[in-house]
Amino acid sequence: MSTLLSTLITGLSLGAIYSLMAIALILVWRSTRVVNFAQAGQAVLSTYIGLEIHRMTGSYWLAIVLSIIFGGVLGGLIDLALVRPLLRRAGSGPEAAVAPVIATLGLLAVLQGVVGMFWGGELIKFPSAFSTAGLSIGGSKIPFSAFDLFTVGASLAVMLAFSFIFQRTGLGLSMRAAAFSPEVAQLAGVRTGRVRTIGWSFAGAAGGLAGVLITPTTFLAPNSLDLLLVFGFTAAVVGGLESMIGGALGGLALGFGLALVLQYAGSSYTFMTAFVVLLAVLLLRPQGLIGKRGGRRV
Amino acid sequence: MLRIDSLTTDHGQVRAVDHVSFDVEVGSCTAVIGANGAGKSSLLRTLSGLVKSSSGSAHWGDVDLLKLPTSEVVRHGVAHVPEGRSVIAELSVEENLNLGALWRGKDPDVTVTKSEVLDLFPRLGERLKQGADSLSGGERQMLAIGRALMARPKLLLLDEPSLGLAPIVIEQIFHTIDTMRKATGLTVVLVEQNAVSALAIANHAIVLALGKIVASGEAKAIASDESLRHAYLGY
Amino acid sequence: MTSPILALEGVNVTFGGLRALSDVHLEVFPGQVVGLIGPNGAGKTTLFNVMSGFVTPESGSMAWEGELIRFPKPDQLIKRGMARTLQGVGLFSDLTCVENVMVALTHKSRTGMLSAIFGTYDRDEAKLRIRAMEALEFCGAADLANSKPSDLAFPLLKRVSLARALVAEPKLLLLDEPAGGLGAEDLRWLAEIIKSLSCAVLLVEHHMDLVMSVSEKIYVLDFGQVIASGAPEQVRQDPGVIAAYLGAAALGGNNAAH
Amino acid sequence: MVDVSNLSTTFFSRIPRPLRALLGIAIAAFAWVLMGDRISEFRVTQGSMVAAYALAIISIVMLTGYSGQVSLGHGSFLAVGAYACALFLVNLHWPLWLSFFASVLAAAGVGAIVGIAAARLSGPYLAGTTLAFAVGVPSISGLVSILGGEQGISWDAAEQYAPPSRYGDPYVFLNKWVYWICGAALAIGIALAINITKSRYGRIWRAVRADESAAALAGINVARSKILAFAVSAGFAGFAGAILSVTLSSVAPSTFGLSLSFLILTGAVIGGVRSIYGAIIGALALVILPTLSDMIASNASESIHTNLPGVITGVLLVLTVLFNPGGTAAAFNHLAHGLRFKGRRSSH
Repeated sequence: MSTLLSTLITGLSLGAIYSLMAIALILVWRSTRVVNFAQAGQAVLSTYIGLEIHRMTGSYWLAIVLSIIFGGVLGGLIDLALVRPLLRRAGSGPEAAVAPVIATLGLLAVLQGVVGMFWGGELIKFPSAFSTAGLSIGGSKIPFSAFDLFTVGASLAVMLAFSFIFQRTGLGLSMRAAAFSPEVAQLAGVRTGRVRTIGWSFAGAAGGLAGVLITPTTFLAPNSLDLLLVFGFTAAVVGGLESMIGGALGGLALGFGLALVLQYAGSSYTFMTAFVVLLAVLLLRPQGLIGKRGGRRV
Repeated sequence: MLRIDSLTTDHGQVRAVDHVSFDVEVGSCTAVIGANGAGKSSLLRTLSGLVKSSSGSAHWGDVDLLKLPTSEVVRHGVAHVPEGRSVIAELSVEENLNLGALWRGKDPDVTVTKSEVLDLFPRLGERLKQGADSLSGGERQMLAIGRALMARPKLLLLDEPSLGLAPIVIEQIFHTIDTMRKATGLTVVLVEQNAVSALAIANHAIVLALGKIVASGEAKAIASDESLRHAYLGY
Repeated sequence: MTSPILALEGVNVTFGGLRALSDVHLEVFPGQVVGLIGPNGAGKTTLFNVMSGFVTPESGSMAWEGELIRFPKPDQLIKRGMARTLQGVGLFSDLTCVENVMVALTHKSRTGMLSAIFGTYDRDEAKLRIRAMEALEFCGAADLANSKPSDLAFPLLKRVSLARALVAEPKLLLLDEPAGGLGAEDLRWLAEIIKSLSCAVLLVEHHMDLVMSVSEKIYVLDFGQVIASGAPEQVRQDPGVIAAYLGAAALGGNNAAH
Repeated sequence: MVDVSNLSTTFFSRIPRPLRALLGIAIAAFAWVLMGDRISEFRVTQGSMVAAYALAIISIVMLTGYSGQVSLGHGSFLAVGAYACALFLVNLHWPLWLSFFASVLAAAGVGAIVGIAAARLSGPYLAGTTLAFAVGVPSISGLVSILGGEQGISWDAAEQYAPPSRYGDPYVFLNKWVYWICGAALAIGIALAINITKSRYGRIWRAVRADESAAALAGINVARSKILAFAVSAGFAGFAGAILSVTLSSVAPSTFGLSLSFLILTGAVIGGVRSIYGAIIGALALVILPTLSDMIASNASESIHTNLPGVITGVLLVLTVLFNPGGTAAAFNHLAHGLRFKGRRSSH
C-alpha cells in the first residue's frame, strides 16, 4: 500500500475529530458571536467524567454517552451563568472588545484547574471499545484501526443528526434565524436567549464527543486538548466560521493536510503549518474556502 | 385598541420619541409620517420592545406592550415589520415564511394562514424554494410582510414599506395592505416618509418632527394641509 | 468663470445587482453652498461615500480644482483640502473634545516616533492644541475642551464634530445631516455658521427649511439619479421632486418621475 | 486669543517632558533600591519577576488598551526578546545594555510583520490567529539548532553580568544586582511608555480604536497606525522577555508557552487594560497570587496545590470581566474621582 494513501487514511479520523471541534466552535460563534476558547476545557472535563464513569461501571458505552450528555449540560450552564450576564453588561471601549475573549479564557483556566485538582496532572490513557491497532485488509496492514472507523462513524452520525435538526426541524429554523438576524427572529417570536442556550449545549456535547474520540490515540491531561482547540479553530476558519458543512469540510481538509505534513516533514512542523494555513485563509479568502465572496469582514 | 400615552424613548443623548400620545381604533389604519430622524421608526421599535422606553405607556387591549420582551410581543397578536425589507437572506423564501408561524407550533391553522399569505402574494408561491437573497426589493418587502402575517396578527406595525422601491411596486404593496385590512379587520400602524401614498390608505395620521407630534387628525385633512407640507418639504 | 472645486462625472455604483447611483453628475464651485436632497435610500450617503473614498464606483471620474484625480482614500481627504462630518457625530469616545479636534491635525504634527519615545514633543503639541481650541471657539464649544463626549448633550457633540471637520481649514466641507437631532435654536446657529464659512459646502440634509435657506444650488437624488438641480426656488416647484417626496399619488397617480 | 494656560498648571507639568521622565526614573529607581534592601533574597527575585511582568503587561496596555487590538500570543514576543537577548549576550558577547536594545528591536521587527497581518483582522479572528501564533512559535526552537531545542540556552549569570566589585568582593549579591537591573529597566520602560501614549501616537491609537471611519476622515492611515501599535507593543514585550531571561539566566521554549501569554493577559485585565500604572498592580498580582494560594493550600494535596493558582486567576478574570471591566486601576480612579468630587462639593 502506498505511503500517500495510508497517510490520507490516517488524516481521515483526525480530520473527523477536528470537524467536530470546528462545529462546536461554529455553533457558539453563530449564536453568540463569541469564539469559545473554553471549549477545550469543557471537552477535557467531560472526557474526565467519561473516564470516571468507565472506572466505576466498566462500560465504555455508558461512559461515552454520559460524557456527551455532561458536555451538553455544562455548555448550557455556561451560557446561563456566564454568557447571559456578559451579554447584558456589554459596554463599550477596549474592555468590551476583549471581554468575551477574556471571559472564555478565564473559564478555560478554571475548568483546567478544576480538572487538575481532581485528577492530577499526569497523563492518562483513555480506554476505547475497539482496537487501536491497524486493520488488515487482504493480509496487508493499513494504518486505520477499528477505533478509527468508529471515530469516523460517530462523527458522521453527529454531523448528520445536527444537519437534520438544523435543516428539518422548527428548532433548527429558529437557531438559524437567531444566528443570522436576531432582531427579525425575535420579532417572529423566537426566544433567542433560550435558542442560544441550546446552541451552547449542542456545542458542549460535540466538544465532549471530540474529547472522548481523540484521547485513546493520544493522552489525557488537563491541558491536552489545547491543540485540538487551535486546530478546531483553524478548521472552522478554513470553512468560513459560519457554516456547519464548511466547518466539517475544513476539519477534514486540515486532517489530511496535517497528516501529510506529519508524514513528510515531521511533527515539529504541524503547528506552524496550521498557523500558516489559518493566516493564509484569513488574509486571502476571509470568507472561507467554500464561502461566498464578500461574505464577512474579518 | 392601541393606546399610547406620553411615550418617551431616548437614544443616548438624543430624545427620539418625545411624550407621544395617540390611540388607534381596532380595524383602522393610522399613518405616522415625518422626515428622516423624526422618531417614526423609534416609535415602532419601542412598541415591539426592540428599544426600551424611558417613560410613558403603550397598551394593546389589556396588554402592557412595554413590559414584554420582543419575542413575546407577537404572541399577543402584534407583528412588526421593521425598516429595510427585513427578510433573512440566508434562509429560503419558505423558511422565512415558516419562521413567522414557528411560535404557533403544530397549530393546524398554520397551513391555512400560509395559503392565505400565498394568495395575497402569489409571487412568493412561485419562489418558495429559492433563497431569499435571490428576490428583488419589492419581493423582499412582500416576504417581510408575509412573514409577519404568518403570525395571524391583530395589529400590524409596518415601517417604511416603500423604502427604495419603484413607484409601481409601492402602489401595489399599499393596495395589498389596504385590501388586506378591509378584508380581515386588521389594525395597521404605518410609518412612512412617502406621505401621500400612506395618507391615501390611512384613516388617521399623525405627523412627527424631532420626536414630537406636530399634527394629527383625519388622513384626508392632513393630506390637504398646507402647513404640513411646509413642515415636511419646506414649501 | 472659475472652474468648479469639485466635479463628478458619470458616477455609477451598484451593490449586489442593486443600482445605488447611476450616472451622477455634480459640481461644486469655490465658496458655494450646495444642498443634496432626496428621499430615504435615494443614494445621498452613497454619493458622499464615493467622494470620501469609502465606496469605489464602477465608473465615473472626479475632478478636483479642475484637475482629474483618482477617487481618494478616506485618509487622503484632509490632505486634499476636503473634510467630512459623519451622520450622528462620530466622535472618539475616549478622547476629550479638544483631543478629538487635535486628531484631525495629525497631518500637521511633526512629532516622529523618536520624539514620541523621548518625549520631546510638548511644543509641537501645544501648537496643535491652540489651533484646536480656536476651531472649538469658532463653533462655540471652547468651554467643552476638556469634557468627554459621553458627558455632553447631542447638539454640543455636533458642534465639536463640526470643529473637528473645520480645524484643518478645508476648501470643501461635506456635511452629512448636520441638523439631525437639533432643536430650533441650534438649527438657527447651524444656518448662521454655514453661511459664514468661506469654504465650499456640500450639504446632505433632510431638514428642508435649512437646505432651502442656506443653499445656492440644490441637487435632488431619487433612485440613485439626479432628477433635478438648480436654485432652491426652481427645485421646489419641480413636479418630479414633489412626486419623489410626497409619493407618485401627489400628482394624481401618474408616475411622473419615471 | 484662546486661553490654554488652564490646560497645564501644575508645577510638575511645567518641567519639560524629557526631564520629567528622568526625574521620574530617578525617584522610582531610588524607591526600588530601598525596597530591595528591606526584603529577603527570595523576594528580591520575585521583584525582578514583577518588573518583567509589568513590562509585558504594559505591552498589552499599548496594544489592547490604546489601539484596541487583541493578542493571545504575546508570550511569543517575549520569547523573541528573550532568545534574541540570549544570543547577543552569550553567543556574540555583547554588553547587556546593547543586548537589551537589540532584543527590543528584534521583537519590534517581528511585531511589525505580525502587525501587517493583524491590521487586517479584527475581534475573534485576531484572537484566534494570535492564539495559533502562540502555540506555533515555541516549536520553532526545535527547528533551528542555535536555539538549543527543548533545553534552550542557559548561562552563568555571574559570568555575563557580574555585579560591580572591588578586589573581587562584590558590592551586592548577584540576585540583588539583577533586581536593580530589572528595576532600572522597568522605570525606563514606564517612562518611555508614558511618553509614547501621551504623544500624538497614543491619541491616534485611541481614535482608531473608537471609530475607524471617523479616524480615517481625520486623515489617519488606520492600517499603518495599527501596525505601528503592534510593533511598539511587541518591542515592549521583547524588553520584558529579555529581562525575564536575565532573571532566569536561561531561556527555554517551555517558559514561553500559551500559559505565559494568558498570564500576561490576566495581569493586564486585573490591573486595568487602559492603565500603564495598572500594569504594576497586575504584575504584583501575578507574583502574589501563587504565593497566596501556596499559603491557603499549604496543607492540601499536591494536585490542589499546583492547580489552585490557575483556578484563582481564572475566577478573578471572569469576575473582573463581569463586575469590574476597567480593572483595578479604573476602580481606583473611580474611587479617587468620587472622593475629589465630594471634596469639591463640601467646600461650597
